[in-house]
Amino acid sequence: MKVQFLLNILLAIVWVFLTGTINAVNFTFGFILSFLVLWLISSSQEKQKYFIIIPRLISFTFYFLYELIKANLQVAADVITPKFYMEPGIIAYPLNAKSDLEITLLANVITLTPGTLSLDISDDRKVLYIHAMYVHDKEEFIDGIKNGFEKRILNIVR
Amino acid sequence: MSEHLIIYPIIVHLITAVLLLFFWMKPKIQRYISILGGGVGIVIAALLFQRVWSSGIQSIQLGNWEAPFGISMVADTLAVSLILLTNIVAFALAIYSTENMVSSRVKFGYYAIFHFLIMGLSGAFLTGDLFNLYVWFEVIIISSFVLLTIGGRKIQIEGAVKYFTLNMISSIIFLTGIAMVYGATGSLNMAELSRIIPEIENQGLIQTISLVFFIGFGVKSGVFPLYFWLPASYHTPPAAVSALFAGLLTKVGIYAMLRVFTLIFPLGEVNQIILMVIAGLTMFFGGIGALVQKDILRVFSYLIICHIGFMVGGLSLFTEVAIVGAVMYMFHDIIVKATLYMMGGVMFRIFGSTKLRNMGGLMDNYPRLSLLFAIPLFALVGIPPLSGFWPKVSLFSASYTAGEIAMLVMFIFASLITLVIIAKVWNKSFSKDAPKLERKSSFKYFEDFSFSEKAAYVVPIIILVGVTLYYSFFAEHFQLVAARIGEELMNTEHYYNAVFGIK
Amino acid sequence: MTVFLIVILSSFVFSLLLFGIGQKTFQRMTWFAALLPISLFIYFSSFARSIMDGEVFNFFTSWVPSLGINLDFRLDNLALLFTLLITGVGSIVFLYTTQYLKGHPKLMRFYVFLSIFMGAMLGLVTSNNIITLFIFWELTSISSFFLISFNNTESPSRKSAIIALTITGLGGLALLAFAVLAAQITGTLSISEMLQSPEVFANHQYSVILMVFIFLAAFTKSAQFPFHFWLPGAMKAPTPVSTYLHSATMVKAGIYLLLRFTPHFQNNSYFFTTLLIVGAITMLYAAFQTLFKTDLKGILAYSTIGALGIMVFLIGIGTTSSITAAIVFIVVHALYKASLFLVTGTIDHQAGTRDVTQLGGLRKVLMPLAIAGFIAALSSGGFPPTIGFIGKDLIYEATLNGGLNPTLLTTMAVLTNILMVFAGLLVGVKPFSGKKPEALGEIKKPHFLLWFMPMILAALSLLFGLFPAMVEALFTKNITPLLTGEASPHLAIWHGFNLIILLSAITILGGIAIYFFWKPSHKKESGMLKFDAFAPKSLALKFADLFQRISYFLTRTFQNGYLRRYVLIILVLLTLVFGIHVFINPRIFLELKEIKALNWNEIVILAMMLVSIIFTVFTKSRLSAIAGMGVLGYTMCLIFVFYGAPDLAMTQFSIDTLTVILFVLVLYRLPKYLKLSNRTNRLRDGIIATSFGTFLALTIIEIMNENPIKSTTQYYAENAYTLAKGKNVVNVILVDFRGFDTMIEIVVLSIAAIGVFALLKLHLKKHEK
Amino acid sequence: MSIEDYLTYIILPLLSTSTLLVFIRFLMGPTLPDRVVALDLLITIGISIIAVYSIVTKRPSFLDIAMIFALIAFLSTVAFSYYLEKRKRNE
Amino acid sequence: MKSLILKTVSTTLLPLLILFSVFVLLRGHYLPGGGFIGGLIAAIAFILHAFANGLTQTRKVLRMHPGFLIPIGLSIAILSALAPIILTGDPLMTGLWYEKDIAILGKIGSALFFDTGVYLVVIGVCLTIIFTISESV
Amino acid sequence: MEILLAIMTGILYAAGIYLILRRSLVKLIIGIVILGNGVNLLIFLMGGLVKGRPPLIAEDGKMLEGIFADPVPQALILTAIVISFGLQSFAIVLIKRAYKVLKTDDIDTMNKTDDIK
Amino acid sequence: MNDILIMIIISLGTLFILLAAIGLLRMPDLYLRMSVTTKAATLGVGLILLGLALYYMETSITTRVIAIIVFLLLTAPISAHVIGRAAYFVGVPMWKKTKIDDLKGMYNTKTHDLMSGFEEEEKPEAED
Ligand code: NA
Ligand code: NA
Repeated sequence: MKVQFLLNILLAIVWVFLTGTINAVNFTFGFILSFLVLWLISSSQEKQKYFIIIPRLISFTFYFLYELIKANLQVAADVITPKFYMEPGIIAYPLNAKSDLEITLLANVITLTPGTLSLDISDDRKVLYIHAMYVHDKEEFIDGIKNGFEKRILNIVR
Repeated sequence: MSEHLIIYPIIVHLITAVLLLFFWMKPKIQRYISILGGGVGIVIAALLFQRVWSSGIQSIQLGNWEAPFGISMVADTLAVSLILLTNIVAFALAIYSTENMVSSRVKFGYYAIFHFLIMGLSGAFLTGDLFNLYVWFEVIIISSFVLLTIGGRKIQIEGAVKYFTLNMISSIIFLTGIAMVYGATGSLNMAELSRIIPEIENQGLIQTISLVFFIGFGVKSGVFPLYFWLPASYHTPPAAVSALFAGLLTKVGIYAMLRVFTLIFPLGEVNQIILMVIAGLTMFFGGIGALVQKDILRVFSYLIICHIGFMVGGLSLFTEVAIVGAVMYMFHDIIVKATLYMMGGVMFRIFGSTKLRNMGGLMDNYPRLSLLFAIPLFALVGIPPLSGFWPKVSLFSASYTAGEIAMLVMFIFASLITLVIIAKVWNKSFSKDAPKLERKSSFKYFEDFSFSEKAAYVVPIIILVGVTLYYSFFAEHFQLVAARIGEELMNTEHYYNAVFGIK
Repeated sequence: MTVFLIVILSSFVFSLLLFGIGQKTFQRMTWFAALLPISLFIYFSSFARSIMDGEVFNFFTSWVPSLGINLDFRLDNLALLFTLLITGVGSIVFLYTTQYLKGHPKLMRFYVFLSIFMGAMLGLVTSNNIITLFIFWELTSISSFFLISFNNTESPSRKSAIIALTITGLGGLALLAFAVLAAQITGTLSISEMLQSPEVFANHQYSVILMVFIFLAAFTKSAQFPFHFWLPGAMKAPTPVSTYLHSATMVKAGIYLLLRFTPHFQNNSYFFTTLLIVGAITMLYAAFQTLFKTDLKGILAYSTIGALGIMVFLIGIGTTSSITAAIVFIVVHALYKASLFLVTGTIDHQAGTRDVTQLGGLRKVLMPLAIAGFIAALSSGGFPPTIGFIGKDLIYEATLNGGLNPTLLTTMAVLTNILMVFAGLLVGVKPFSGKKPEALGEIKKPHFLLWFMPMILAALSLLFGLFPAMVEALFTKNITPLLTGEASPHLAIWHGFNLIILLSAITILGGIAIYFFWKPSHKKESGMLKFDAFAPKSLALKFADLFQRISYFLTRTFQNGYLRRYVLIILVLLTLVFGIHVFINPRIFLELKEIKALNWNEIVILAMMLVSIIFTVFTKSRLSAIAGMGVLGYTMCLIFVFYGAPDLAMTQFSIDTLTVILFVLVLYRLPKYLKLSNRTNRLRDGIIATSFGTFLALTIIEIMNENPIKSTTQYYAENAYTLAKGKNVVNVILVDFRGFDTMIEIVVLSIAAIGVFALLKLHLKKHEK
Repeated sequence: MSIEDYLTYIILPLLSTSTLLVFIRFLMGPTLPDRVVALDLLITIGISIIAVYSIVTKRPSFLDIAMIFALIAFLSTVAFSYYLEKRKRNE
Repeated sequence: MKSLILKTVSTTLLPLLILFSVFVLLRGHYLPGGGFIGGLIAAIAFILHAFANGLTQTRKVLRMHPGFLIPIGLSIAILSALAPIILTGDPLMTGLWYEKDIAILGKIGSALFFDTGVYLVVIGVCLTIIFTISESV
Repeated sequence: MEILLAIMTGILYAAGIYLILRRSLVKLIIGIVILGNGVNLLIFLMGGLVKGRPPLIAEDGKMLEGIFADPVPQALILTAIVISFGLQSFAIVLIKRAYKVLKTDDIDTMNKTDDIK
Repeated sequence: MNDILIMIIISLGTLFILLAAIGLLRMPDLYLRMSVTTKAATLGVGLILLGLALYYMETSITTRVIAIIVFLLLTAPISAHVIGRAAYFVGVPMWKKTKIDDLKGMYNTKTHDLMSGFEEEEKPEAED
């Protein structure tokens, strides 16, 4: 119940931002609206308590942006220069993340950062298959992610 | 309240259809609702007809936006007459469908779409806006697609593919024409167009655009050489659907031609000749097509084409008398063609086949039914004084006035070939002995029907035959209506004044 | 007034009544049917006195006044002649049939058709409105169709009926064409009013057309060469039908029509010459044919055609005496021909054959019938003192005084008549004379009605011959002046010894000679069949066959089942429309400066659009084509964005996406995309598509030069907010100004959804199909 | 140079050029996934173009189109992938 | 499609998109948007959900056959079109407006109801079509 | 640009026509879709091209002022697009059904409807 | 000053987009192309939208910009994921210099089940 309520508030806020009119009436309207929407779709929802961790989220965002720009420049160089320095490959990355949300977040973040691309997750959720542009060493690559994104995401979610 | 009457023919069927959707899984209730809706439709159509007859062309501006800014709905005598006939046919078909349509079809929306289609027809007749006409056409097309395909067997799907493609193309052509008209005039209101178009300097362009419309409508009405979808598809669906199509769909194309070529683009000399040639060829090809067919429904399909030639021919002569003839023919054709296909449905139930060679002995085995069927058949031929005869008086006469003896000869040809064809049909299905065929085990024959089942098939036919007989023996009533229509169509200021509220 | 209308319509009501009585009940009261013609005969006879005094009766009820079509009947002397024949012979035939078809399972139906036919004939001859005349004319055709195919399970009957209907139907339409034109010329549909301006047709600019139509009508109905062939075929009908149709009614309708409108064509020599020639050919041809027939009814058929030829021939001579001769001959022919037909019928009924080579010596059993046949044969041959003799006298008088070439005309008449004598004897005498062949077997005595009915007719032939004044008073005295404006010659059996009597004698002797020396046989008949290939009937059937085959060919060529062909034809037509326009109306203004003003973005969009089109068209993978379509839609969106149509861009984009999804969901089931069409086809289609596109583009450019005042747009711009309270003008149009479009549009969508649902989910069980 | 001019004469052409490059990939393929990726990118660039155009014309409402593009675009990618997998499974 | 990532995201997106669709519907009278495009967005949300989670799952979320939205939407549209005839005697589809401004929605009028009808019909139609096709493989 | 777009319209029509004349049902439908695009572009052109000025009344305005894109064709196109979407989706499903029943998407094999028998 | 900032941000965004476009064209296989484009383009669009938000400086527009960006961040990787996965199924070839392929043989081609390689340890379940 609590989670649903929070989600409801959150959606109401989104509504307020969407419409761009910040006042009580609009919020109430947004609240009612999102309540209806949630009611409509609630049956299959697995509730998560993830929206309370906003600060971590923000810090993660900055980390992510940093990584994004950094790696983008790296790839840019490779794209623009005539010769390719790539050593691509698909790597099975053993997951620590367990829940749907954790895995999804991780996978998305990995994809969004340059040079890597989440291809699929095994059915038993143990392995994330990642296509990477620069695979000097498989172990090193796995460690990089383990200590970088995965750790931070788990920090936020758990 | 009364000025709203104009849109009620549309609203009735719309509401009926939506109501039917709510009773999706209840075929029995659907049947009652449909018949009820059909009955109310007739009453409203009759009231509207009475109103237009007594006080002239009616119009209403939807959304209360003065013309030409909103969409105008205009009920002139042509429109209301067609609506009345449409509703009568629809009512008969609603009854006919109770047995002709199996429950599973009804459960998949047959009745709702049926009423949407009737609504579409009414809308097309009433609208005074060119683009709105397009939209109505689309309602008609999509509903007919659905009616044509549901429960589709092999042949039905094949027919539907052709029907679909050619009708889609015709829609696109029509829309192209509308775009061009808008580009050249900046207006879509038909009444306003009737005033703008003559002012345009580049009349060559206007004539070309009008031909675009002609081709668009020509496909729908089934003129040569645009009719191919018709014989390819009309024999494929259940009889009730074919009857609806045969009676009304092609006539919408003719209606549109009549409207557009009198109100918006009065026929120029060149176009007149083009229409005449096409009318002649339509009669010819329809006639010879029907002559060689071996399936009764296909015979009727080609006869539809053949007889479209009469109406286009009437329009092409472009005198008031000729228009009257065309309109008279249209009235006759709506009723009779629908009856024929309903009859075809009964014959299919009797013989288990629609092939002529599998038929026979109707006259000996079903004398009363034969008498009933003889009336639409002979009316089709134009055996006087049955309905098909009356329009010919005007059409023949107009051919002389216009000095078009060739047109007259084509009318004679078409009449004669129809006579021969129907005589052939009569011989093969009514006169000759029935062939001994094995009874199909999973087929319910007419003779096995209960009384009420038989009635559901025959009563609607009786209703329409009644209308035919009324037309035949009280042709004066129809003639007066047609004469008024002719006058209204040829003098566009009636229409213009009604739309713009000028007294 | 109304009484007359009821009388005319009584036959139709009566037939319905019979239908209502039902077959079973009717079998027990067949006499009931005969009440109708008898009472009608009495009714019409009641007018005879007044009409003999020159009175004319008019009956008028308006029907479709806006077309000028009214129930307008007029009983004058000509009409009376026919009504009496119709009802008189009708009474006899009705009575005769009660025995002839006794116990026939479809007897009721027979009387239904026969009554309708009689009513139609009565209406035809009494109509004073030319359209009602046509109406009844058509009704005779259609009811005779049913009578001819009365033995509906026999294929030859049905075939003959169709041939008869086709020929007479053609004539009917010609009559309608004639009627409408005549009405236009004279400004009235009333036949009697038309007569107010006689000769009006003769000199009219459309006189040729008028003549073509009236000839077509009359010749087809009255079985003139080359339309005669439906008549022998019509012998497939039961004999009473043949009797009725071919002696007194159906075929006489054409003669009636010609007689009626003769005054209008007065002094038009083409009119009369045509009649003369056609009549002459017909009578000679038909009379000659009788030599080769072995079936009694076949002989009678050709002698009927011959007689009709004589009538047309007489009208064609166009003199007062020839018209009078024609009128008298109508009566003569009706009486003896009806009699002979009935005699034949009884023979057939009793002996079971009509083969003249098989018949003989029947007088022993059928004495009264033999007498009737004998008298009828005499009248047919023009022996005195029968009315036939007077008829033949008049004919010779007419030919001898006929305008063009009396000798030729008379020779032809004599030749024909000789053969008619022969034919009469063959039917009326031959079966009864000589020895009875063994093959015939036991012959029972016929029912009283079966010999008495022909006897009445035969007796009348004799009676009128003895008292020709009756015929004169009843008919010729008034009819001839009506048609020619001159008094009719006096009718008498003996005009003194003159050339005419000589010719009569020659005719009779010639006929008797042939009768004795020429024995009809099957061999001769089949010998004649060798020439059948050139007979009008064979030619017509060949033509019909050819027409059928051409029809089949054309239908299959155009409607060949190939959708692409259908599409192609439509598109070619449309291409022509634009193409011709572009060529005859070149108003194209290409402004190159506009092209220079393009910026890079626009060039990119256009290039992408162009290339994606090409890609979509030519890619070999179905999915790539759909992706290409996606790009195309995307470029459209960009155009909408750049040119101020955000709503459009949004909608187009979302719809495109949905379409792609739909395609994708459907397509993975389909087989590989094959390159199916051959090179020629591709080239042809390419040319058509390209020229279409080019012409269309040029036309569009032309339209763009029009700069219409868009009052509507201006109105929307000014009032969208103030009156409709919206700022997105496009949306305001959609939900308000033109909200009804949207209303219908969602209906279209709903129907489509239902359709999709039904199309995929509905699976009919076998018994539901 | 005003920002509008800068966007009009420098940025929009550059974006158009990018579009063109992506489009070339679309045409080259070689596989369907390549085309789908190109289509996806094409739409992403479209969003940028619309955003820039919205500044140029000073019509913020164009942003709504961008929003719709962003929302819907990936659905067709999903659909195409769905197709590829289904099709593979059918074979 | 069996994809955990897609499943997670689509589930999250569903309410967001529906919300967004309502937003687009309501503002249509003032800015680009309206019932049609709003309905499409909502439909797309469900379609996406169906792609990721399978049809059965989406049906559960929807709780009713999408086809029922069609007559409901049509009824709303028809009623709003008929309202002027019944209420004020004006012709069909005449706009009726509530005098005062309502918060968020701005002016409330029959047009908005009409657009809502359109919205529901579009959702119903799109989902009926797509679901039917996916079901009948 | 107007003239080029007019030519483009012609090309769209030509492409649509060419595709409709192929033997594959899928191509036929794609052709119809492209033709639909052509018509839309035509209607759009017929309103006259105006760059970057959508018919939206300014937030503080009461009416459209100055130059603006003609909203009428836009509304027409919107209606037309939606309608053709309905028809197209039906058509696409028809392909599916046709393939299921007829086992082919080759139009030329669907030639039985007009046999005389 | 503000204008300059906006111009810089937008230019950067444009450059990233151009980069993505070039990358898409140049990269030797599908996976690499996706790798390049997903991020570069997303970043590019994000920057341009940011510029737009700065240009208007209105709440309603900023919120919308944020919405779009969030949405792109959510969806772009999914697009890449689904299409990449599908491409692997279909057998879109990898660049010849690809070093390792851990995914090889892990997919069940019939059911599209994906193994992790660790299954044996738990419960070996036979597929039929
Ligand atoms: Na990279
Ligand atoms: Na809208």
